[in-house]
Order: sequence, then C-alpha cells, then structure tokens
Amino acid sequence: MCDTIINIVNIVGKEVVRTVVGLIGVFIVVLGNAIMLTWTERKVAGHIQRRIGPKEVGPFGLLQSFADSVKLLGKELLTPANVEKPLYYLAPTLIFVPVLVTFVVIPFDGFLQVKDINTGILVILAFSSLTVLSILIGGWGSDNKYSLIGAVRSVAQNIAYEIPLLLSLLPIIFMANSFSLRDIAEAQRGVWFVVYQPIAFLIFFVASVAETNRTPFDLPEAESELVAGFHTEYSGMRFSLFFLAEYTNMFIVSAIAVTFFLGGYQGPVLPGVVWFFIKTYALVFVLLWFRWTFPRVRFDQLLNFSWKILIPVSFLNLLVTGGILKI
Amino acid sequence: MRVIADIVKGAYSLIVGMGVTIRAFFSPVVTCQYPRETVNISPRFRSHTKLVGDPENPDRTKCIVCGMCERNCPSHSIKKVEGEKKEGEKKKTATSYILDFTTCSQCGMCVESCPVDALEFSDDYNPVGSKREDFHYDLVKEYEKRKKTI
Amino acid sequence: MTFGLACCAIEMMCASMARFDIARFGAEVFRPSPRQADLMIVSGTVTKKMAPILVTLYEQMPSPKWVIAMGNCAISGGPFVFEGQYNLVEGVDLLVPVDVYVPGCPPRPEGLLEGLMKLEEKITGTRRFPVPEPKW
Amino acid sequence: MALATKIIEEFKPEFKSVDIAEVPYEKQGYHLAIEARTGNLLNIIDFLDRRDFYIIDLFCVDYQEYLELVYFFSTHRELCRIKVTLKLDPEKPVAPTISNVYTIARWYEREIHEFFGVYFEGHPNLTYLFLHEEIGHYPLRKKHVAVPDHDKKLLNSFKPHEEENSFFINLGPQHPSTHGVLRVVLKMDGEYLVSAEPVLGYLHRMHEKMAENRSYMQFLPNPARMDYPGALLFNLAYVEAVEKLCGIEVPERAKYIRTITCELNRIASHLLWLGAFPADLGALTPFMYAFDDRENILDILEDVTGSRLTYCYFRFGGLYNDINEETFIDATKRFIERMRERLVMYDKLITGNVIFINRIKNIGILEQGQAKKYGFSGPVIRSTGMPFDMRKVDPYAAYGSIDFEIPTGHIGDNMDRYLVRMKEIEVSLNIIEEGIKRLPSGPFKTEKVPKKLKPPKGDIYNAVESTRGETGVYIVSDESDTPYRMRWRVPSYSNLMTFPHLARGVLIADAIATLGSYDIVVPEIDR
Amino acid sequence: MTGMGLYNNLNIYLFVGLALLACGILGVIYRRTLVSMLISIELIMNGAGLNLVAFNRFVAPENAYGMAFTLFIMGIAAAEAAIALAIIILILRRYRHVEGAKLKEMKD
Amino acid sequence: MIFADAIFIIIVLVTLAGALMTVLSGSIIYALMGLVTTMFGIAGLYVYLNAPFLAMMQILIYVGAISVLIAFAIMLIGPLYKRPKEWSYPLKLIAAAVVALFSFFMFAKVMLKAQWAVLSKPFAISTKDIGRLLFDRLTFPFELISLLIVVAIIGAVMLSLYSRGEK
Repeated sequence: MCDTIINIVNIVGKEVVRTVVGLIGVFIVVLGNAIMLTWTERKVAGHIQRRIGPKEVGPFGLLQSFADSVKLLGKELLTPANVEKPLYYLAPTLIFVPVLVTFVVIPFDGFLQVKDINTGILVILAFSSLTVLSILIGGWGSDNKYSLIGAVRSVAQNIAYEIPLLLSLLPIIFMANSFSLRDIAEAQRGVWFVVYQPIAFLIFFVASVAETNRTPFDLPEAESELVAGFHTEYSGMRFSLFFLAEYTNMFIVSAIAVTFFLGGYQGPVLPGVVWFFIKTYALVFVLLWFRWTFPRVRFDQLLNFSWKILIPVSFLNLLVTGGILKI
Repeated sequence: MRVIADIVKGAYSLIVGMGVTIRAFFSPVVTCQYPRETVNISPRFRSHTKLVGDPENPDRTKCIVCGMCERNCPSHSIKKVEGEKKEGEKKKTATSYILDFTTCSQCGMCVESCPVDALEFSDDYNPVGSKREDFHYDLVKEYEKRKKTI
Repeated sequence: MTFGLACCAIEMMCASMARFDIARFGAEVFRPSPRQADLMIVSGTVTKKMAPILVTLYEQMPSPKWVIAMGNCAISGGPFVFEGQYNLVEGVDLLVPVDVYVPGCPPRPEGLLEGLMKLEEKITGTRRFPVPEPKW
Repeated sequence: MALATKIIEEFKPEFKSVDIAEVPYEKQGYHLAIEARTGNLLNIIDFLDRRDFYIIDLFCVDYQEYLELVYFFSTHRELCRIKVTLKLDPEKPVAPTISNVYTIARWYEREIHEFFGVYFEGHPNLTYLFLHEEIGHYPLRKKHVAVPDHDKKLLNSFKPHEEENSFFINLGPQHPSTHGVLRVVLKMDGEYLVSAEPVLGYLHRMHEKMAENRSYMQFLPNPARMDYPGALLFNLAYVEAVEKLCGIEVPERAKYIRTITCELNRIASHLLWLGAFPADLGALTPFMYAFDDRENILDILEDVTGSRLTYCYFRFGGLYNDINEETFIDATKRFIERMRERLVMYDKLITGNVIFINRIKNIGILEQGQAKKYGFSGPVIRSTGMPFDMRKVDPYAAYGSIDFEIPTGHIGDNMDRYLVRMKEIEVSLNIIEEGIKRLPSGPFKTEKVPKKLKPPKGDIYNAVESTRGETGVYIVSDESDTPYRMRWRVPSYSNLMTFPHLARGVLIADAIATLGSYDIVVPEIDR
Repeated sequence: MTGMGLYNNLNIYLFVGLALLACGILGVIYRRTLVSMLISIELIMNGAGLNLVAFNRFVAPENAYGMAFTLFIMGIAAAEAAIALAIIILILRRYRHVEGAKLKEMKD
Repeated sequence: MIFADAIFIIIVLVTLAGALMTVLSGSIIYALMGLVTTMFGIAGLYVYLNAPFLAMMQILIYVGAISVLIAFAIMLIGPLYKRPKEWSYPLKLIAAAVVALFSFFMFAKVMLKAQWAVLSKPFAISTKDIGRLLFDRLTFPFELISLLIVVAIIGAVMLSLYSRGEK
C-alpha cells in the first residue's frame, strides 16, 4: 500500500501531489468554513438580538447549516425563462474560481500552505477581481431589474474599493520586502505590522468589508431596495454557490488581514495553525458584529467615502511609510 | 480640520453603537423556547369560545339556545345552534353548536351578549390543522369530550 | 419567504423576534426572493387584486415547496366575508395548495410555530418536539 | 368658535345665494355646513384655500335620489371644520375637479370615481386606484350600477408604457420594504427616480361597504383590522363617534383607561415603526430590540383586552371589561421605567449613529406650506414644525385634563420625522404616568346602553389622533341599526400621497428611507 | 517521456500575438459600438505585449527590457481605456447612442 | 513533458477562442467575456514564458481594472433594460475579414522569413530585476507613463464633469 503511494508520488512528482492534496484540503476547508460561518453568523445574530439562534437541529444547532445545505442540494434547479443562459449558468461557477485560487497561497502555518508563490499577494488581488465579474454577468444574465442594479452597484463599489485595498497593502510589502505571504508572515516574528501601520490596517479592513459586500456596504444585495440584489433569480444549488463564495470571501479577507497585519500564524504556545484560525475568526466575528449593528450607507456616500477619504489617506500613508523607510 | 473632527466623531458613534450590541451579545436571551416552555398567557386571552357546563347538571351546558350569539356575531361564524327540550327541564338543551372558527374575529361579541354566560373563551391558543374543516368546532361535542377528561 | 399581507404579518414578525425566535428551528431566514424560498406563509387577507401575484410567486418557487395559510383571512376570508363582497378570495386554498392551516385572528406566534411543527410532521411523519402542556 | 363666526361673516357677502349654516359641534363634530352648487364650488374652494384651510377629506354619499359629494375642511391653527356638500345627479354624475387647488384631491377623486362612478372634469389622470379588473359595478352605490365600457379601460390602468432610456421598477406589492402590500411604480433613470406612482388596493377589504351591512355593534371588530398596529385608536375613533351620535355618556374611569391603553398602543405602534425604519436602512438589530419592548406592551394589553394585536376592547359607553388594578398598574409602571432606559439605548444605537444620520438627514423634506395641499397629519406634519395634534386641537377621552407637550421638528426631513416619533414615545410615557396617577374609581361602563342601537337621523364626524395622524370617521345614520354610510378618513392615505412629490429626482435608497419614515400601514389606506 | 516542448518555440507565441492582432483589426472594423471597438484595441495591445515578452524570453534573456515595456503597455492601455470610456460616455450623453458609424458630425 | 505541452496547447486555444469570441459575438457583454478569457490565456502564456509577475499584472490590470471599467461603461451605456445588439452588415464582415486575414498573412510571412537568434540560455529574471531596470535605466519612460496616467485621470474627470455640467 505504502509502496504504491510512494510510487505514484514519484511518478507524478512531489509538487503535483502536494498541490492536489492541498486543493482537496482547500475544498474541505472552504465547505467546512462556509457551513461553520453560516452557523456562527446566525448564532451571533441571535445573541446580539438577545435570542438563541439555531438550536433544535443537532447540538447547539450545529447541524442546522448542514441540514440547510442538504436541503439546497435537493431543491429543484429552476431556470427562469428569460435569462441569458450561458451567462446565467457561468456566474455561480465563475465566482468559485477566485475562492479556490486564493486559498492556494494563504499560509495557514509555516508549513501548511498549498504553494508558496513569490507573487502571492498579486495572485489574490488579481483573482479576487473575478468575483466582480461573475456578479456582473450573473446580474446581467438574470434579466431582472433588481439583479442588474445590484450588479452595477457591485461593480462601481469594487472599482472604488480595490484601490484603497491595494494601497493599504503596499506599505506592508515595502516593509517586508516581498510579495510572498509566507515571507510577510515571517517578517512579523517580533512585532506585528499593525503596530507600525494602524491606519493601513483600518483602511484595509474597511475596504475589505466593502469588497465582500457586507453591511454597512452591502448595497449590491440591499434587501430593502433590491429584493436580493444580483442573486434574486438564483435558486437551489446555484444560489448556494453564491452564498458559499460570500462566506469564503469573508474568511479570505480576514485571513489576508491576519497575514499582513496581525502576525499571521505567529503566536506563543499553540501551534501556528490554531493561532491563525483564532485570529481569522476573531476578525470574522468583527465583520458579523458590524453587520448586526450598522445600517447600510447610501450609494453615493459609499463612493464618496472611498474616493474622498480612503484613497487620499492611504496615499498619504504610503508616502509617509516610503519616506520613513528610505530616508 | 472639521473633516477630521467629523470622521473621528462618526467613528466614535459607530463604536458606541457596537458597544450596545456587544453588551446585548453577552446579556441573557429573552427567548421563550416555545414547544419546550410556554409563555404565560393571560387568562383573558381570547381564543375560540367554549360552552360552559351547567354547575347543577354536568350533563348539559348552560346554553339555552336563545340564538343571541348567532344574531350578534359580526361575521356569522356561529351556525346551527339547535337544541331540544328534554323531559323535566325548563330550558332547552343545546345539541349542536357549530362555530366556524375560520371566520371568527375573536371580538367577544358572543360572550358579551350571552344572557346566561354560557360562553367562555377557551385556552386553545395554538390550533393548527391541515384542513379548513378542522376548525368548524361543534362546541357541544367539545364540551362532552372535555367532560370525559375531567 | 414571507408573504405578509395584513395583521397576521405582524404576528409573523413577532414569531421571528426575540421572544419566540423562529430561528431555533433554523427558519429565520426570510428570503425576499421567491427563487430561494421553500415555504410561503400567506398571512393575511388575499384580495382579488393580489391573487394573480400570489399565484405567480408560488409558481416562481422551486419545488419542493409548501404553503402555510396563517390567519383566518388567509384560510377563508375571515371576518371580511359578507354577502355581496366584491374583493376577497375566500381562502387561499382556492389559489394554491395549502399544507397547514393556522387559524386565529391573528394567531399567536405559538400558532405559527406549531404550524411549522405540523408541517414537519407532515413531511417527515414524526413529531420531534414535545407537545406543550395545556395551560389552564 | 371665533373662527367659525368670522368665516360666516366673510362668507355671506361674497356668496349671497349660498346657504351657510352653523351646526352644533358637540353633536355633529363640525362647525359649518355649506351647500354648494356645481357652478360656485370652485369659488368656495378658492375662498377656503385663501384662508389656509386644508382638506380633511373628500368623499361621496349615495342618497339614492342624489349623490352627495362631501368636502371637509379645517385649519391647522384652529379647529373649524366646514362641510361643503355638492349634490349630483345619480344618472350622470359630473363634478368639477378641485385637484389643482388641493393636490391630494387628485387621489380622493380617483377613489370616488371608481367607487361611485362620478366623473371629475379636468382631472389629470382619472384612473382606477383600488379596484381590480373583474369588477363590473360601482361597489359603494346603493343600487347596482354597471360600469360602462369606456370606464373599464381605466381599471388598473397604470401599466407603464415603455419609453426610451428609462425603465420601470415595481416596488411591491411584495417587496421587502413596503411593509405590506403597497405597490409603487417607479420610473427610474439609473439609480435616480424620475417619478413614483402609488397603486393601491391590494388589501382593499371593503370596510366601508361592510359597515352598511352590519349593525353598529357588529362593526366593532373592524376598525382594529384597519390599522392593526394602532388598533385601539381606531377603535376609539369609531366608538366615540357612535357615542356622540347616540348621546351616550362615558364614565370618567373608562375615559382614563381608554387614554392609558391608547397611549400604550401608540407606543407599541411607534416601536413597530422604530424597528421597521432602520430595517429599511439595513440595520436589522433595532428591529429585534424594538419588538422585544413591544412584546412587553402586548403582554400588558393582552392582560386587559384579551388579544395581542387586533384589540376589540372599547364598547359603546365604556369598555369590555375593567382592568385588573394591581397587575395592570404595576406592569405599566415597570414598563415605563424600562422604556425610559431603552430610549437611551436607542439613542446610542440609532440616533447617534453617523451612518444613520447621514442616511436620513436633509432627505425627503416636506415644507410646511404643503400641509394645506396634501392634508397630511400626525408626526409627518409635526415634523415640519406645525404643532398640530388632534389630542390638543379637539380633545377627546381624558386628553383634555392631562397636560402634555407636542414635539415638533424643524424642517420636515426624515430625521425630523424620526425624532418626532421618538419624542412622542417619551410624551406618551408621561401621559400614561399622569393618567395612572389620576385614574378615578367608579364604573367602567354605563348601564344605559340599549342592546340594539338605533341612532337618530343625522351625520357625525369624529376624529382622533391615531399613531399616524388624524383619523376621522364620518357616519350617516338613517335611524336603522346599520349605518347608512360610513367613511373613514385615514392619515396614511394623505401622508403617502406626498411620496410622489418627495420621490421625484432622488436616489432609490433615499426614496425607500422616505417611505419608511412615513410609517405607512397599508390596510388603513386600502380599507 | 519528453513532450514536444511546444512552449519553448518562439514562433508559436508570435503566431498567437499575430492572431490577436488580426482579431483586433477585424473587430475594430466590424464591430458597431465604440465600446466593442475599444475592446478590440485592447486585443491588439495584448498581442504586442505578448510579442515583446516572447522576444525577451527567447532572443534577449539577459535583461528585462521586453517585460518592462509590456508593463508600460499595460499602463498605457489603462490610461487609454479610462480616457476612451470617458469620451464614449460623453458621446452617449450628447448623441444618445454610441455607434461608431453614425458619428457623422465628427467628420465634418 | 507531455503534460505541460497539453496544458500549453489548451491555453493557446483558449486565448484564440477568446479573441474570436471578442470580435464575433453578438452581444457586447459576450465580447467582454471573450476579452477576459483572452487575458487569462495570455497570462497563462506569460507563465510559460517564465514571467509570473507579468502574468499576475496582466490579470490584475486587464481583468481587474480595464475589463471591469469597460463593464461599467457597458452598464451605463445600454439603457438598462435593453441589450444593445451587435449586428453589422455581412458585407462589412467580409471586408473586415479580408483586411484582417491580409495583415495576418503578411505579417506571418515576414515573421517566418526572419531568422531570430534564439538563445537557449536559461531565463531567470525575477521581479527584482524588473524593478531595478524600471527605476535605474528606464526612469524617464516610467515617469512619462506616470504622467500619462495622471493626465488621463484628470482628462477623464474633466470630461465627466463637462458632460455633467451640460446636463
């Protein structure tokens, strides 16, 4: 048995095996995370609102999201009559690509990483723009006015917030002198970057809330205005893919924030991967906390906030960082 | 300068709001877990009506089939109030009293108009059914059922 | 999926609020879009003007789908039925198949929860929850 | 009544041939009655418009031999209700439109048109507002009158015709933010609204028609279904109207209990709105908190009235049953204390929130001058800075003997509407406290109410301040035990009709915030 | 087990670049609206960039001039797209359409 | 490495298919999708050319910025409920095809004729090298590009302001 495995490994090459195993791991993490996060979200929402939240299915309602996903799988796959079929079908699949790709470069631990690419952060930033695109074609293809408006909003919002997101990461790249996420995490062995770059951290966090379309920036799916935004016409499995992607994106932005600002997997006593998850979920909790506290901003306010406050401030921050580092 | 002050003030207000919610997060829940425990329901709660038994003769209800409730009901939910005069009794005894609960508006008009106080609101606060006809209660039969359990 | 029409809609909201917390059964996600809904709770009077919309929404829901008629108005037109009425649908079951009826005007939130349990009983054949004791 | 005499003095020289009669206000609820004719109606309307009268209501009564249009006017400064009537030929009812003087009349006239078949000359858009396509007769006419074919075309006629470069969105009838079944057809230009047109009638439950089929007693449960969040207040409007009509005295204790329970109900209703309004803006948690508080009130009221929502508690001449002195007062006091604490919490959570402030400040500004044209009332008018409150203007129940302030806003934007309502909760708490302090003992019901009410011939208008504004009921009695005609003047109707005006050219998100700030209850509008 | 090493063949990259150029030309002529013309121009630019990198890789591997110039191309493309789209939206506001062939006024 | 070859061929085909989709599809949104596909294909080719940094920049700039910008413009242009259909005269298609094919074959001829001095040296240029080059040797063009972008941004803003004022 062992021999065959070693043989296979030798034939295909170690790197390939590592990648494949890693991808399978990523898939499991994605699914588990989404299920876990939906449960957490509902539970957190419940307790913030002084109620219990899911409870009756499984212990503490832990099986609730599981049951829900099984239900979603069992639902009829409705395709509305007027949709542009190729686009309509493509969107949920496409939204899953960046989710899977970005997981490849996230260092869960010094060792636990599918592949350390030396342009790691570029990979994440490059592929995360695909999310917008899939929202766009989903909204366009649904032939529904609400979806379309939701999609347009989403695009404008993403253009606006991608810039401060990038600009707030640049100082860290300056300081760590690398694009690789593992190098950046390693560079924080002593002091976390959040100490040097609190403003960048804040900007990054705000921008990433906007990028993941969470309250207070959840305009593309603003329930009271646009019914369900871009996924109004999606049902069953396809809808669940959007759903899954949303929760995974939450995890990803938190993970990046942790890697860049909060020392990644560094931490005393406990193994790195545990620290990583603790930090990440703490940030996710803050995201949830935001959602259940704040109202939604208006569209023009949203754009103004990015263009008039976040971008200038992050530019300034970048300038100051560059100046201090080099002079 | 004012812009910065505004931003700081705004951020502070957001933090205050978050403080409120986090305090709620850690305070005890107010949920009453319904099927396992129930809320205290006021004894005055109005559900559908029931007939009250005659304290002197538990076999019959207080209803004397005068038809007041039937006439006074705003939505004609009370149908077929019929009765017969039994031997040795002064008043009529109800044999059928059909309440169509699906059109009732729980106003209490029937209870109020009953001259002999034969009607009372029941405690059935959570009726469900899978047919419309489930809620065409025959109050006389209900009374007899209830009588047996007592 | 909510289909709040009238008075009962408020009680339906109450059911999802802190006191009764429909979320315990994992049913708090009131989806605004029919495409993502499983259950339509018709709570309130269905008028003739509303009827075609209700049917459309029901048809937009992916199967398997269920309907709860909540409140007397939805069941039979309730107290608004009178001779010569011109604007009511006397019972939502004339439009779409109804699985569970929850009578009352309006029913208490417990009624709705009980209705959900009844629906579960209807789907799975067993009742997982205890029957609450009669009160007094 | 100074204003009434002044009006008579000014009216007589200007309209020599028109009858103007003074009416006993205590009996009929209005001061003056003017009988207009088709020729001079517009002049009379103009006369009233110049004197800052606003239009309370406009409706029609079918007296078989003639149709009567009834215009109710009053001023915001001083109570002086004037009834202007106009008789029409039932075979060919045509009246001049007053919609270019009073904008709100545009919708009232549409309503009359579809329910009675009256045509209004010069009306810009005489299409159906409430009814659905299958109706073949004019429902509120006493005799069956079929709808002529050319009229049928106007049924549900608001189907937007597609135009270049603009597109339409149906906000509702099933849309998360409409709080029910309101439909607003929005014409959009990108994110901006070009125009908004409400379409009503998705919850038209024929209350007015039903009243003609039921006795006075049997109609009692209905008002509660009209405005379910503030059921008791509507109940009170109706009960008081009938009491005035029949001359039934109400004991003091009943008056006080009515006041207290009404104020509790007002808080419950405001709390419902307080939950729904931030939910429109995307914050869902205040919804839960508000309902949590509301649940407390419901417990108190359930203990008294027996139901949670659609109370049917007041009876002619008193109440259904007395309150349980100890538990009720205890619970209420506890609630007041708790609510005061919670108001501080709401201030922190919502009022102070910068996002919230930015979302609603300076959005949807209603000017004071428009109050005359639209006749909106309640918190909506008070937010413009006009201290107009039926509780003060025309005191009923025990409001006359309790002192309270009327919170007002400044510019009439969404923020003001929000603040006024929040303030009103506080004021209501004070009223309840005061009421409990003064609660007299005694009977809760007069004994002298006949089992079968047969009020004398005549009509009456009675108004109360419901949670949304001036709620009036107008009853015509013909000595039988059923009302001949009952008309409800509902505040949400006139409040909502300012929405098309406010929604022009704003962002859709702002429009939804504005709609939320009105606190619309659709069954009330549709009746 | 060695393959053909196709990816080590300069000509293939050049052909792909050329195909992109041809497609771009086709698109610029054939497409109707200004936006799709812009898209086609992006194709041409990409073809050029691909060529540059390919030459850099195969002909002059000791320095990175080709890559640097590809980066410049990307920068120019971004600037061009921004300006072009602004102009297109301007045209849209003015003429209510964005069809290249219908813009007669510019010629006059 | 047959595996690498296969993937390479797939990438080339995807690139070409994307390009064809861009120019021939009926609807503008499909054209955009074609463009995105092409960009991804080219990024793949860059990876094969040992230029991962460029590949990432390609995706970041073209997919993340330019495509999204174009998509946004499309949303603004098409009256939202109307799908602008891309039709043209078949004659024009033929003409365009002739021109395109002509240029294709002409350049192909030139290309095949030329003898490139292909060096088989190992190609190992890292991101750092590109950076060095950009800031040491090519500072002036780099600054020019920055200037161009600044001018473009200002121009775009001015244009939009102008059109808003006109409205």
